[in-house]
Amino acid sequence: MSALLQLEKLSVAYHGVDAVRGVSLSAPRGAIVSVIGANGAGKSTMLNAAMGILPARGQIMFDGAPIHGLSVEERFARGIALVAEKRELFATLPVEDNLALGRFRFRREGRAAAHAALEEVYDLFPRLRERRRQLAGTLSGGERQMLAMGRALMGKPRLLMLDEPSLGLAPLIVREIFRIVVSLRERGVSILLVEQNARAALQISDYGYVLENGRVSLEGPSAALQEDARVAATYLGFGAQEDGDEDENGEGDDDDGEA
Amino acid sequence: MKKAFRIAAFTAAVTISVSALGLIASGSVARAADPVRIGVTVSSTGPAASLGIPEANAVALLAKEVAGHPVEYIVLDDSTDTTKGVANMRKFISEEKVDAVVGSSVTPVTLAMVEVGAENKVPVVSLAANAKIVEPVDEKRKWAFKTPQNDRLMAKGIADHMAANGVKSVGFIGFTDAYGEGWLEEIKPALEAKGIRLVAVERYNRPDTSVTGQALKLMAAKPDAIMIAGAGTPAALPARTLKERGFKGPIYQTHGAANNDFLRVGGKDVEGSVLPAGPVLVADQLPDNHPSKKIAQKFISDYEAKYGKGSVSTFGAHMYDAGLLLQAAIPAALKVAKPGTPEFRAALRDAIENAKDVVYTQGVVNMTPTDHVGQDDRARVMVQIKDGAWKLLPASK
Amino acid sequence: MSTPASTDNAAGSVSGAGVETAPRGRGARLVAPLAALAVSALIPLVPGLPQFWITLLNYIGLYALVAIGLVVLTGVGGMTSFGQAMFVGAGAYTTAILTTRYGVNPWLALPAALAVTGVFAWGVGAVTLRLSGHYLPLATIAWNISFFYIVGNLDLFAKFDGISGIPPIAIGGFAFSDGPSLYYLIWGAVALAVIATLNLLDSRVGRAIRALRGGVVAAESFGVDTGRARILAFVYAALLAGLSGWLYAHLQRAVNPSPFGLNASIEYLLMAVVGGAGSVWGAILGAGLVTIIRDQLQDWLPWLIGARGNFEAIAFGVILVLLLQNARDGLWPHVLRLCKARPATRCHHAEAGELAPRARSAGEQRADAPVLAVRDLRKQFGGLVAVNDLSFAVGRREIVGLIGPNGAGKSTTFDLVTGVTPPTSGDIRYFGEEATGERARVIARRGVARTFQHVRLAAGMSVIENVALGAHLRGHAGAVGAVLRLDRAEEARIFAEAHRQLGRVGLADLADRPAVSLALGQQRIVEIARALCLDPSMLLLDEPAAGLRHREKKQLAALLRQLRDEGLSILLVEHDMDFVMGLTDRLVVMEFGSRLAEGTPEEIRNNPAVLEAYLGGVA
Amino acid sequence: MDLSIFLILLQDGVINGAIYALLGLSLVLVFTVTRVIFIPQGEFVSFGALTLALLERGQTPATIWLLLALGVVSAVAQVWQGRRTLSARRVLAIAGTDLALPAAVAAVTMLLAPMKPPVVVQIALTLAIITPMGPYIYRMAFQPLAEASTLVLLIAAIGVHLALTGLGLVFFGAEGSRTEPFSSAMFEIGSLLVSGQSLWIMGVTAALVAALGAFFELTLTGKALRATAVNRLGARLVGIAPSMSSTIAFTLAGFIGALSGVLVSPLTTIYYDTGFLIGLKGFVAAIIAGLASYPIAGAAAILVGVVEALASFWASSFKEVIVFLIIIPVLLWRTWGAPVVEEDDH
Repeated sequence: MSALLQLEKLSVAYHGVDAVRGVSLSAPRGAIVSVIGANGAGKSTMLNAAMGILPARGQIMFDGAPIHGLSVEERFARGIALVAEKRELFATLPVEDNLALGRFRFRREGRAAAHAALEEVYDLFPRLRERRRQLAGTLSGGERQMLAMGRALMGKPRLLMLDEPSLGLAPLIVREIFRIVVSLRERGVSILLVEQNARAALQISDYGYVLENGRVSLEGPSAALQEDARVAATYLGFGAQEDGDEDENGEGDDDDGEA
Repeated sequence: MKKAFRIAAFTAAVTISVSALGLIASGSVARAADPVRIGVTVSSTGPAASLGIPEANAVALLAKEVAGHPVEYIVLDDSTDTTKGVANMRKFISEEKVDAVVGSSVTPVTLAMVEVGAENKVPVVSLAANAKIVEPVDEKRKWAFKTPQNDRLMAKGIADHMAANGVKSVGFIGFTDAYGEGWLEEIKPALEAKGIRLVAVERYNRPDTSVTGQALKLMAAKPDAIMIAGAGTPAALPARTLKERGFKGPIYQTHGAANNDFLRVGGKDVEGSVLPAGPVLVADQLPDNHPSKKIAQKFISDYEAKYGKGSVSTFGAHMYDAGLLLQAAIPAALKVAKPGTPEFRAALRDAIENAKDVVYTQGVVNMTPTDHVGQDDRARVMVQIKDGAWKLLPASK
Repeated sequence: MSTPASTDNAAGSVSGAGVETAPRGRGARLVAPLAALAVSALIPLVPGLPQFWITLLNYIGLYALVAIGLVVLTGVGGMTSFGQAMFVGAGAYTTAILTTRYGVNPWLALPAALAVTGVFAWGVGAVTLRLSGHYLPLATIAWNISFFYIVGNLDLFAKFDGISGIPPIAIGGFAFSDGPSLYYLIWGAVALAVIATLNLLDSRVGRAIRALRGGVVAAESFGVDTGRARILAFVYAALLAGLSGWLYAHLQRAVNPSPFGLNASIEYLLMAVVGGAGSVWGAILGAGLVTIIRDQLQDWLPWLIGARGNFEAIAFGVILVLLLQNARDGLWPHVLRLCKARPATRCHHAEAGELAPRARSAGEQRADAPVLAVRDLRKQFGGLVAVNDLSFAVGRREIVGLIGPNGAGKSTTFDLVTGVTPPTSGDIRYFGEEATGERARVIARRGVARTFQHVRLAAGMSVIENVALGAHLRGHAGAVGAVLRLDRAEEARIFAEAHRQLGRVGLADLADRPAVSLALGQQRIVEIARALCLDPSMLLLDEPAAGLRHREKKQLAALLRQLRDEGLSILLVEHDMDFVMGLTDRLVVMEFGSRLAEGTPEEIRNNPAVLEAYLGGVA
Repeated sequence: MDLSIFLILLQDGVINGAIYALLGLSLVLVFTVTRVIFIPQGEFVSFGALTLALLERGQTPATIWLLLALGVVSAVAQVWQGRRTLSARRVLAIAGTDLALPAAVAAVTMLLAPMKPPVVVQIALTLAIITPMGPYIYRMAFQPLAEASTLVLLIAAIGVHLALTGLGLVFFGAEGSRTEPFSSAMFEIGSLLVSGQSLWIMGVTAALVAALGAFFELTLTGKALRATAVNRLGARLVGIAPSMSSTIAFTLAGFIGALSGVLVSPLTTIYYDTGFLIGLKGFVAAIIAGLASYPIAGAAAILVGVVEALASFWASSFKEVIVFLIIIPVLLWRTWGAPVVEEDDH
């Protein structure tokens, strides 16, 4: 497996402090890589830098080529998509328009192709088909996450970066979403998953990184990380509770969503 | 840091070099052979730009040498803004050491400049029309003169023409500014003197796109005639609207409207309008014995040679007249003192005040200690627009 | 953590560099202004300086006065005004009318000019300042245009011709009529304005104004009447404009509407922004730069282009755009960086006396009623019932946790009990006293302090200044006292208190750092310190543990327990089960806006309904 | 005031309001997509009207030189900004839109202008000259400031306004111009006299509004613009470059401005600086609409026009005072009507 996305010694200053300090990370083709860590560890900042939303120092390689100087849109055109923590939907547009805009860069390909792509996403997220005429702003949290993922998929990305997809969602929906993430890997989309919900993330991923205070404190195959005592103590809660209780570690009622 | 430095350095460099240039320039301007220095501030930009631009243009036609002495003109723009006008005034006095100032184009700016002129004992020759600039001649206005005809003189022309043509009631529409205001003040007594009633007064703004409301209101008062007090092309809008709304009576304009652009924009809507104007407007039609005919024709041909056919306007003529006035006064002052001295400025002021029979492009001037305009009926002709051109009307009694 | 891009936008303000205030310590505080004063006093004496440059400097001084006002209003208070020329006009016309028609001495006309301007600004502000966002700038445009035409059309103001013959300002027989004497008069006024403004910004009232940028809700939650703070900033800016107008009238000796129109207002704003609206020095720089560039362009453009006139505006517009592109926070921050100037640090007077405790209400002193009692609380947004007849109580010395799946209505409940939004129905009581529908700042007065889910610290302020805002209700100094610097003893006590609270939460070392430079977790702790500065009886914490590391969570829990043992009651909304289970005395579990369960952590852990809510049943 | 006068005033107000509406829509569009309060919108009106007037007189308008100059500067600015990632194709594209296009427009204008072509051609030339100035100005002045605060963008807009007004004076002089009406027909409807020109204005305005509506509702590009307006970051995340959306928005602004100028110039004399006040009234309408809603902006613009017409009848001296002060209660109502929310920084 060669690396699709490769971060070398990435540092990102945010509000005058280094939120990410010298992170090196690689996301191989056809794999799910998860990055776990507490809120504030720098996970989102790292993703935003990889997408070009935040300026960064260090090297960012995609598919063997440096993409450091590229804008967000240009990176998207190369095949990187980010589903942001706040979803960043077009709240006042209907679901279907949100999806259609995900294909903006293929707008010259004609109606038939657009329709086929749309159907593909609807098959993946049947809930979105039901809500196709509804305004994105009126969707529930889970539906928003689905729409954000579906919109990103419309652009046919090679690498899908997910920022806290479980954030603010009920456990059942989280399971559903994670199931779809796994199915995407089967379709050949590589995944970089950032999660606070460490257990769920490590369960579906191939490889994991633990981010602490802007640095990688631990990395390894997900199975090994799950066994690691430090990870278990810090991020997976301490045993006695029912599975999923602390899945709610996510924060935010997502009340100010796409304002 | 590097960027910060670059920006700061850039700004500092710009500011310092610009300032340094200013310093050097102000210090090193050659003051050859005691030239007489005249500061000119006109409103080349801002609301009165249509006045200021031809005035600034006319400066190039003024005498460069009077009685063997070079005369220098320093022209600044005051943007039709009082603050700038006064700042220019102070710049003339402190930096350029001028002997007299010509300007500005509009009354409010001039009024403020006159204060500074009096304070520093520098004569000011205004190109604005309002009589307030020079009346009454007191300690302050001692230093103020002006070349445009008093609105009163022009208003009287209108009132006379109205009376002669049986107009009994008049509606007035003017600019919402000093020009409209000044005219209203002058036309009221002029009409009263002739027993004509002013039945409606309306206002509009120079950049207004519609005066329908005002026109309807005027017509509702059923006046025999309507007069429009606006300067330049904006004066055409009410005429057009009135025509459009079916007003059939005579329409009077003011001399502010008297330029070719007004004819171009007004087109057939201003056909038949009557207005008072300076003789320069119809120089070629003047009877040969009119004192201003020759000089006016010279001004027109010089101006058009420089700025193109049809570009001339009466505003430029006011500047030209200011030049003629100074030209007449400077020799007397030169006998008293050297230019650039307070004595010269005082002498120049006295000389202007004593100017006699100076022939303007617009009439003949005889200044007195109580009259700093010095014009008589010869400074005004009545003109009618016929076939898209100015037509001189025979003098009424 | 919020999305970086959006936060970036929010922080991308005009005052990127933050507001400087006078450094503390009497000696240091006066050095910069005094040095500036000394240098500027010598300027007219420079040999060979063209007299016109003094005239120019006089105009710069007049403009700087107005621009300094805009620093308070726009750069610090975040309110954009296109109406400053109108207030200059108010000052100028007042003095013009009084001195020319009634023969009043200019010095006597000064208080009148300021009073008229102040009252006028207060009236305009009272009507207009409630406007949010872009409405305010437009409203000021509307006022300014109207002012221009009203003045131009009324006989009182001598219409468009204006009033001339205004006497010069004089002391005894000496008239300030020539350039150099006016220079001292004008720049003396500028110096006073600078000192007054620095004093104002570095005070209790100033913090309230500066906190406006951090968000109205946060400021209100600590008892700041943000409406009053806005009006105050507006009136203060107008007064400086009025002062400038008074000087203008007597410098110019004539007034008419043209210098007080919209264009002039635009120019004032432009000066403040070009120089750097975040700083008084930037305002002076901006006024100087704009005036000099304008003047010099007029001299040099005809010479450069070879054609006369009309090109100044073009060149000026282009230069303005280029300046902004290269220095969007204005030039002053760049000048500062060039000088390697560091923000002044405050010396903290440990020996300053104790800040008096907040006066407690009768209810707070009684021991019988619960600290917070919520009964049948309901909130509907349109058809959506966010909180559905919720009842619960928090007792004395008790830590209660409010938990529930996302969307259960916890945050809405929090907003209701903190007065951010009014409930649709139901009843909220603090210490047995009715508080339903009361606004945040009233609830703060009752001894209730809070933190925010999305941290709300004022961007331009240091950590300790943010914390000091918490003590707003424990101070009394007003704007006048602040300007005259009569508030020093109280300020010292406030800062000593802020420092103590920072020490309590373990962040004393970071006191002088800009608040936004801290890690998000630390910012949450700063919020707790700020809340403690209120001297509260009750603490409401919205997800305090989010973003904290394991060890920090433990420390926070210990601190909260200690606070409880000292007599505080605490209600917290939290997602971190671990944290909540180990800390709280009692838990209230919400689902679909209703109370699902209530009990000790142990009871909740074993409650089947709770397990169901967390694990399934949610579609 | 009797009914017939009222009707005349109403008609007058609605016609002026239609122009304000166009400008108001354009301002809302530019603001929502780019966060720029586009003060220079009015200058496009003046430039459009005066360019047409010059063409009508058979003169070559100086605005073509401005167009060429803006194109060159815009091309240089773009090459400079993208100097790190520039491809040959990109350079060609820039050369095409910023150099070849204005050069072609200028050449055609110079060729046709002295021949006094039919009005339709004159109008087409005018639109072709003025419209591209919108995107050029965006790229020069605003693109480098894309992430700046609204206030900084506003001040930059004022800078552009000052520069353009100055250029207007240089190009057109201080005196105004009026063009021939498209139609000199008059229709009598009851006691009301309706001019053909006013029908033109209403018709074109309605058509333009409908076209804009279709563009935003039916085309993907239009939706991309709306998407940028509601969520800039979201739009970037799906590959909609803000520079593209902004370019379109500014192109529309240029077009709408020029078209408004063409429409209004037969009705009244237009000066180099008339645009500012017309634009400001469009701005009033846009603000009443919260800089967000197109239908409200349109309605508010008509309201402004009608109030202005009535005020000019009742109290012409205080017309501007009335027009501008009437918005304060409207703004208050809007503020009070909206829930108190945490204000954004800008």
